[in-house]
Amino acid sequence: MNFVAADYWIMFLLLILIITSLAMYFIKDLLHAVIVYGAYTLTMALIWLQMNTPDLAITEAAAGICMTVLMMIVVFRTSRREE
Amino acid sequence: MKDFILKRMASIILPFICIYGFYVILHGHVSPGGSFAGGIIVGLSFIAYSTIYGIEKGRKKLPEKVLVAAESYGTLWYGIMGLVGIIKGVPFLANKLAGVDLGVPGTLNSGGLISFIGFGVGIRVASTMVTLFFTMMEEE
Amino acid sequence: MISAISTNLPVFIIIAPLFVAFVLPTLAKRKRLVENLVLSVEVLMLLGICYLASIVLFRKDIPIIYQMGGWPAPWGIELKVGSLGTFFLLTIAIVSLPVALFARGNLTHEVGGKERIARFYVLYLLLVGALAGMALTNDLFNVYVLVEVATLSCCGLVSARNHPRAAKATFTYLILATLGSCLVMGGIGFIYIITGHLNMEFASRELSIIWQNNPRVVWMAFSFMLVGFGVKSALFPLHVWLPDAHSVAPSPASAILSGLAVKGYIICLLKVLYNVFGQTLMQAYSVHKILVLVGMVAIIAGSISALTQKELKRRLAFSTVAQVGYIFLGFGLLNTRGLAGALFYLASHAVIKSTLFLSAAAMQTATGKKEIKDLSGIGRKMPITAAAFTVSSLGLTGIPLFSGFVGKWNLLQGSMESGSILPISVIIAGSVLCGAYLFPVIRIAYFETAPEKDWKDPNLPQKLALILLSAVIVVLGVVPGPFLELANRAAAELLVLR
Amino acid sequence: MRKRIRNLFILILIIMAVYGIILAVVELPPYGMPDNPVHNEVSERYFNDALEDTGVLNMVTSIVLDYRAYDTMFETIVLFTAALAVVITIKTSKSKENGK
Amino acid sequence: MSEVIKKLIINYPYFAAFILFAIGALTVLTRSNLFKKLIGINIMESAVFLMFVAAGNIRGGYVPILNGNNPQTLFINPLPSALMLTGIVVSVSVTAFALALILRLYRSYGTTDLRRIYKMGNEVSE
Amino acid sequence: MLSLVIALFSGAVGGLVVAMIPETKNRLRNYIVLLFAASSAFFTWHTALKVFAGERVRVAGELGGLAFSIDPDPLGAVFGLIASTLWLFTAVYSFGYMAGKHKQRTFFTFFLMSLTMTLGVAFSGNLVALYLFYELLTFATYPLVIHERSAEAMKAGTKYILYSLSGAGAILIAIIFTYAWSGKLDFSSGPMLANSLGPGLNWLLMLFIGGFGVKAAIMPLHRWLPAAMAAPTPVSALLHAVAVVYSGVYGILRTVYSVFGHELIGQLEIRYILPWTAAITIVAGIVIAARQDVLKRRLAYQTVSHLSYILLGAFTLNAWGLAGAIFHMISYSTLKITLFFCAGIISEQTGVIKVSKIGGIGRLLPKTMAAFSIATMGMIGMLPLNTFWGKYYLMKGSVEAGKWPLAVVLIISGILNAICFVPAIVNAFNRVSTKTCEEKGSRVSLMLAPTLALVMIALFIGLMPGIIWPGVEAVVNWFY
Repeated sequence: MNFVAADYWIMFLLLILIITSLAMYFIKDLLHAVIVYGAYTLTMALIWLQMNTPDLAITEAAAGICMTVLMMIVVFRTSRREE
Repeated sequence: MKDFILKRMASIILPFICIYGFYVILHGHVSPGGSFAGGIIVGLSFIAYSTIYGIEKGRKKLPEKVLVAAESYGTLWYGIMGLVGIIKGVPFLANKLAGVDLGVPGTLNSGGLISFIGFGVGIRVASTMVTLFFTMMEEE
Repeated sequence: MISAISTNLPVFIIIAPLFVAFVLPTLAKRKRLVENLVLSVEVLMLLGICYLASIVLFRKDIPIIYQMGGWPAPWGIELKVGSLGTFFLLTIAIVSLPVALFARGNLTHEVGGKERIARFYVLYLLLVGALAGMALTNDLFNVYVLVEVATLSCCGLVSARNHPRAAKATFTYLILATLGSCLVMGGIGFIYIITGHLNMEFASRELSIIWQNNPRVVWMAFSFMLVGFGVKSALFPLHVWLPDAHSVAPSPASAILSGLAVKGYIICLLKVLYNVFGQTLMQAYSVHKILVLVGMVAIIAGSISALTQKELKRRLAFSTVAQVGYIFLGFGLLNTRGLAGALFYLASHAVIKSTLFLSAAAMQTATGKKEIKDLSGIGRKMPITAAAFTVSSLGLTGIPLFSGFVGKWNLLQGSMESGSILPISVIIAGSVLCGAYLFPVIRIAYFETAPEKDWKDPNLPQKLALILLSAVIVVLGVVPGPFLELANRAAAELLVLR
Repeated sequence: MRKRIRNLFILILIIMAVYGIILAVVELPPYGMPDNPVHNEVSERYFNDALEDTGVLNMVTSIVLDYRAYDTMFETIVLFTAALAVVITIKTSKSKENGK
Repeated sequence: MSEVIKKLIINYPYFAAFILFAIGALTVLTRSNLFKKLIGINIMESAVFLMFVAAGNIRGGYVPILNGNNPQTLFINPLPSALMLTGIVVSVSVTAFALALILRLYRSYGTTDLRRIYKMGNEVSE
Repeated sequence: MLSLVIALFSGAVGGLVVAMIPETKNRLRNYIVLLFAASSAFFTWHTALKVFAGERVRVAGELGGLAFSIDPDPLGAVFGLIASTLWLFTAVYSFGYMAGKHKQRTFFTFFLMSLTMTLGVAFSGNLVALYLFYELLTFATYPLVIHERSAEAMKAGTKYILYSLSGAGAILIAIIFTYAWSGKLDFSSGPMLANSLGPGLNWLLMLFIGGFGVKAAIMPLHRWLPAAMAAPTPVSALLHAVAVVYSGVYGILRTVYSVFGHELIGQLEIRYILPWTAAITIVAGIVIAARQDVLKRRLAYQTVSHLSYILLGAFTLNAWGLAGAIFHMISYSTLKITLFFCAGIISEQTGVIKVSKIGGIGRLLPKTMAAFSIATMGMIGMLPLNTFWGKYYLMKGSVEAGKWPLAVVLIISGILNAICFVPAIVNAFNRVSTKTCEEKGSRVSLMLAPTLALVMIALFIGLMPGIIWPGVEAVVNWFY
């Protein structure tokens, strides 16, 4: 196990991923869940960056954060927030 | 929205976002990023415009006809670029085999058909994103 | 020019419906033109596929490999035009043309205005194109992408129905289907990680060498693929989405969903199982036994659930669950006869189930009733529709003279060869149950007095579609010749030991 | 109550699946090693010949838009399909009548 | 046992990916809210992306862009990233479609809870 | 060959023609039905005589990738003759019976259709053709069973379909096994399984007999038959006393003689059981019949009993038994159809459907009751009637096979038959009925004429059994 610094970074980010995904499972307020989802996607983009795939990082950032989260929030404007 | 500062800021920033999107699309073959990410950024600039200035103004900038046409012909464009190969007597979607000039690597005009395809994809991704948002926002 | 077309025919077959689909949204206002375009591209496809089939049947140097963009196999994507692909392409063309013809009749009622109808056709053509792609592709990730196109267009077709129930059914369908595609992608990932290839030939070659080093990974890949495609093709315990989605969709959509879309995923699974893992691995992991078992459970459970349904379309939807069981059972038999039987059954079920759904839809549109008991005496009022329904139910039950029998006969032969009695009895029990759930409909249609109402046969294109499909059922039952030959060859190709 | 039992059942099922997957993960080739089966002649050709074959510096782009352009065509079709499906879902005839 | 744990630590991205996959599946299957289901699907998909990309990564490798590097540098495998680019597009499309369906369902049923929607049955009119 | 095709398909063509005639044109329809039934009968005779003379008449083709042949041998020819001839009589009877009733068009359409299906079963040259026509026969006769459209009839129809489909399924399994083990499906080239003594053969035979036994109404599988008596009388008479049930019996004969061969069955353990199942059905059927009050149901249970006579003959596995079976097949059909015809006339003219109400009918309908009593004598097996000879050969066969208790069973069954019907007949002639009616009018004479003609034929054969002996001999020589 000859880990380098990037490995520890990725481990830390993966831990955040797991925590945020669990949080999304338990959070009752849907808006909060969606915001946590934004954090999740951002972390994911950082992981892509750490894994040497900047193309994916850019696309994930654009698609995940901007599109998915934005779209969800647009939908929230009409529907109820609480689960 | 009636916020004056937001509108002023948007009018300054949004063109740059749009241009940045086109930059990402066009430099997909030289640097990270690419047609898809760039297309989303271009789309986002229009989405932001229509959220800030109101959906009607956004619709006026990009009427439904334009969107539908961009969507359809953007996708068709990909297929037509593929047909270039068939016309030259080589398989579908061929690039180098079709005898296209690949250009100088690292410059904007490199990659033969790739940049053309990428541009089409970027346009249609942008228009799709705008369509999705417009449809959902009009729903309220 | 001619030679360019004939060498690139596989590509043209795939992209022709797609190209038309891209153009249609801009022509949405001109309904006639849209309908004519769709029909003409379907006819062109049929002609092209027939030509392709004749090449495959008479030429010796098959499979024809088509390299996309000229990149050879492990680097680029290639199309493989073999007997299996041609067989499925023929099925697609034979089913999708009459369904498109039927859709011409009356979509306004179920879908809505001109623009919605144009979009409906776009989704329809995209589905057909994706299925044609599935038939020919020889690349694992390409399979995933095509599966996604098919899934999304299927969901779109269901949700095209102008009713909240459709949205409800679509959501369940979409979520479960996406779950299925995640599993499929996971399975592809496992294969890719241990072999380093995405092309089926290369992956299979690599896999046969290294599978003993990572047996559990191969096992996980197997189960991911099975469950993933199982969800999509409505294998019995995973079928929960199907009855809602298929019964609520607009009528041409439910015909094509039950008839073709489900079959597309099954063909993909077949390719993955036999072309990637291969027979040896299947035997090593007893996957074939699982397939037979699951198929038997699906036949019995699906038929019994179909018996309890009161709505006609739901009954037909559950019947699809049962019939998918037959196909899976045939895949697990691991002999040429059984596999060819399963393939032929796949095609014949595609035709039969589309006919059933279309005629059921025509009855519903005319009467406005959903339940079976309200259809009394419809055989007198709508003779052609009821006749099509009768022919196809006889075919599904497996009466000789109709296409279902040929498939069942080969399946039975195959299970005979595999040496166990249980599949045989289950197949027969399934046909008896099938008779039990379809026959009451015919009885009510013909032998009960009709109320004094003005029910009429549908308009000309719809009638024509029903007659065409019924004719295909009978022709396939009486002279299955080239079709069965293709199925046999496909089975033999799949079972070659690598 | 039924919901609870169902959820518990699903949880047990997933935990079993995860157990199976963990056994599989143990057998996967070690992460990050250059001699994994993934790094074979396929990727080598991409490093060595991509520039010559496609004239593009970014290998990912060269794969996406040239080597596997057929996949990307279907990717754009997925997006196209999604857009159509969204429009056909939301713009029902009713929403046009009394939408605004 | 310690051997297993050691291997798990070596293969930690795969391990994390499947933990995420399980969490996503749990969210999809047990949460009845439509948004939660959608988020679960997204988590599952990104878990699979993570698996693919981790497979293509090399410790100490370089980004696969020829920017003055000579071709002999140790590049990571560009193929998985290219594939996952497609995957991301697919997941965005699915998300968009699912959101559209949620909107439609909310308009007809007034709730985003699937169980409540099913309880309402088929009485809802157009 | 042409005559074979005409004989086979004139029913189906006639059915289609009848379906096109409007509901109101009764007279035209009757003539057409008669024409097609007669042509079918005529050409069947033509073919059958050729077959008896040793000529081979064969039509073969391919159907769904399987060989398919129409190739009557003497056994098939005998069955075909029985069916097509009796069809003609029943057609005339139905003109009278159905006059003034509703849905005549449907009735006669499917009436003619089922003629083709029955002849198809008779003439089939391999198992695929047999299975096809056997399956189609079910569907062609279903509309006749539910012709009354009452709740009872519908229930009976459902029962009929379910039983028949399950039976056909069993047969399909059995055919698959036969094909897999022997590679043959044709009847003409001797027994298919002749040289393949294997462990599963007992089960295979059980499967075949279980499948065909549904239509042949072997005891645990007989329940659809009494229920199907809800059909109009001509249908009960022709289909559920002759055509449909005989197709089952014929299938079992085929299985025994063409699929397995009597020599092979002689080596299987199951040979000890088979005759006894038939014997049990014989006795139990007639005992249950005696407890029925509705005349048609009583006749139905009697059918159950008598069909097993034929099976008993087949299961004795010797030439005399087979001769007895064929003889009984021919003679029993003429008499049973007469009984049903009489029951139909009685119920139509007086409305009596129960045996307990039959008192005095003999005075009102003397000719009918005379025919009825003669037919009953035949059922018992008395001498001047043709069934005597059949029973005689059956007994001879069972004694020769070393199973004399079977002969005793046959005698007991004769006595039980007498107990079952003689008191009723005595009643019918002794008592005085309160009802009034006469045997006059064209309708009654249409019904009465075939009845009396059949009785005459039965008597004639009984007195001169030699007249049908060549046919029986041809069948026996074919297999032995």
